[in-house]
Amino acid sequence: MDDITRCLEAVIFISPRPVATDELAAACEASGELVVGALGTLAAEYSARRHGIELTEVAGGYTFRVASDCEAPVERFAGARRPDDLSPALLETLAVVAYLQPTTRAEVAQIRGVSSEWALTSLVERGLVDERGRADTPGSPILYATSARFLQLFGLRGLGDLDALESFALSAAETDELRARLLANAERRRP
Amino acid sequence: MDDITRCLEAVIFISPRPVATDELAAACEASGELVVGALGTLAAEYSARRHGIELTEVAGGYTFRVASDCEAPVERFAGARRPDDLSPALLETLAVVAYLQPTTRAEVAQIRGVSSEWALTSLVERGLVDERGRADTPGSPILYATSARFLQLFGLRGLGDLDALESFALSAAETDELRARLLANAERRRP
Amino acid sequence: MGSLDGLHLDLDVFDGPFDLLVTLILRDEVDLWEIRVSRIVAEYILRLAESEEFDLEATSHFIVLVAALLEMKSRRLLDAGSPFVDELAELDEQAAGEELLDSLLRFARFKGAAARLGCLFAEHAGRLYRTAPVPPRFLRAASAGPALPAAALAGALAVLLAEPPAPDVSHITDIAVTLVAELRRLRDLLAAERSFTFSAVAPRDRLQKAVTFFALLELHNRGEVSLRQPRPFAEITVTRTDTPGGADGRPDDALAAVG
Repeated sequence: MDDITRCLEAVIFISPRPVATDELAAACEASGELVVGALGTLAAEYSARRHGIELTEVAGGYTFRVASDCEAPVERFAGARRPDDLSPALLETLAVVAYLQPTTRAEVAQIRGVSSEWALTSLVERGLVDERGRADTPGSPILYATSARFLQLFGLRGLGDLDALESFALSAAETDELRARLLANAERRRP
Repeated sequence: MDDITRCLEAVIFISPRPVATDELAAACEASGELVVGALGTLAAEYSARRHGIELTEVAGGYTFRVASDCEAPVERFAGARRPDDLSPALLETLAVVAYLQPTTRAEVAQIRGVSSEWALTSLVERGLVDERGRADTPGSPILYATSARFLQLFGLRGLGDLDALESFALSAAETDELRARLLANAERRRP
Repeated sequence: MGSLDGLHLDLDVFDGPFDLLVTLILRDEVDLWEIRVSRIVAEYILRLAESEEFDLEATSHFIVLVAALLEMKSRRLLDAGSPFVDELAELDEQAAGEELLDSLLRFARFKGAAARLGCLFAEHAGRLYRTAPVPPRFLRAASAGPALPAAALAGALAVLLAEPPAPDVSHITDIAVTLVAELRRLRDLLAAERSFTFSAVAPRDRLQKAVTFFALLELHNRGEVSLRQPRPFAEITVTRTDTPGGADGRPDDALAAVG
């Protein structure tokens, strides 16, 4: 491998979190273009030579991870470290924060229809959501946004990798069915 | 590379400390002889392909280290890292570890009332907390303690310099009493 | 115990288990007007006092059912001939319905996004990344003396050492007692004064207000008072009706047993 590629490799190896292209360029004293080219070379080297680790782009930067078919021996050695599963309530809250960020506790509660205080606290504790200052509105509520760890655990390069929210909208038929069900309920409740 | 070599690579890559041959053999479910042969293959691959990291044997086992001619960019990168800004959650976790060390992940979670997995991982990543073997209790959980870097960050000569909490100094008996009080409070705080 | 299954009621118009009563009311086979909700509550409280265990689930179920009965009763308090009933019904169906539909549709998108995130998590969260700290020898440039005061650690631990305040449960006991007391209080007021407004006699506290309203409904149901509200959210006027068994202050046997 050439000098710039080896330097990138060393920096990415030593960093405990993904390294952004501009950080790599500064560390290796090279241009961004050169770095992007060398990253391609590095990824190709690892995959062509069938290494047990692979270069991946996640959470705004580049990092190495264990190849999926080599996970079993690593888990035997280090113990399984998979983070706890997320309950539906946590996933819902996380989805609202991810798409509306930065957002407030009140906004999350309004969309979910229930107080989401516990869910938000729990997401902050798990390092998936961060507090990002306060909103410039009455009461100065705390603003919440997703973290780099969120991107990494969900395999996203950045927020741009999230599917468009509109793609999850109910179809016309489903909307009609929901409307019909609501009307039927209202009918039944009429005194 | 063949399967056993890739598995060795993955295990050595993920471990923060050198890995002994017998640990590698256990993780890869292979004989010691096979492991020794594969280690030779792995070292040859890294040196022949001029990688920025190299396989090295140090006291206690095998580990990857940065190639000497790639140290300059790594130092530039590490030096540019932002200073240790600790969120309230991280500071709280660090305080529990500092005063009760050695302690387990379960104990920290119990005292704080929230899963502290990410906080502990993040502190280990920042070099403020180290793993210190395993507890002699069921499940042999990992023990955590503060590092030399922790002392440096807070300007302490040793753990004896930690501020006494109310009447607590850090004698073993008093640490036990502190632990009991923290656990009792956590119990009361639970809804 | 405290279970609903065994709550047997012996009311003027109904003799049997509570669950059956609710079913009959929902089928319009028993007229809700004829049911004294306070009596049902009193029976249940008696039963709770007798049993040794407290079954939270059964009690929650009971409260939900009683709340539903109360809601139905309060709806019927609205004069059927009032033009506002139509207005309310229209509001329910059109505006409120559409509003509800809108928020459900908006929420459905986030629910879909959450399901997708769940899939991504299942696929990616288990991947193994290296998280070993940067070796100290590379941090020479970064370590420039203490950055944080040690007192910050003691401060962080002090929060966990502070004894949490005992939970306030006063409101739970208040309700059980106040319903009985409130009926007595209202009867005393009615004996002294033939007519008064709801706001004149209701306490300030929201919970207490609800209990007062509940007690008034019960008095209305027993025929002791007539209630008049010219339009929704307007002042309610309470007037004593001079029927036998109404204004004579006869204590309700069931409630007297509790109180």
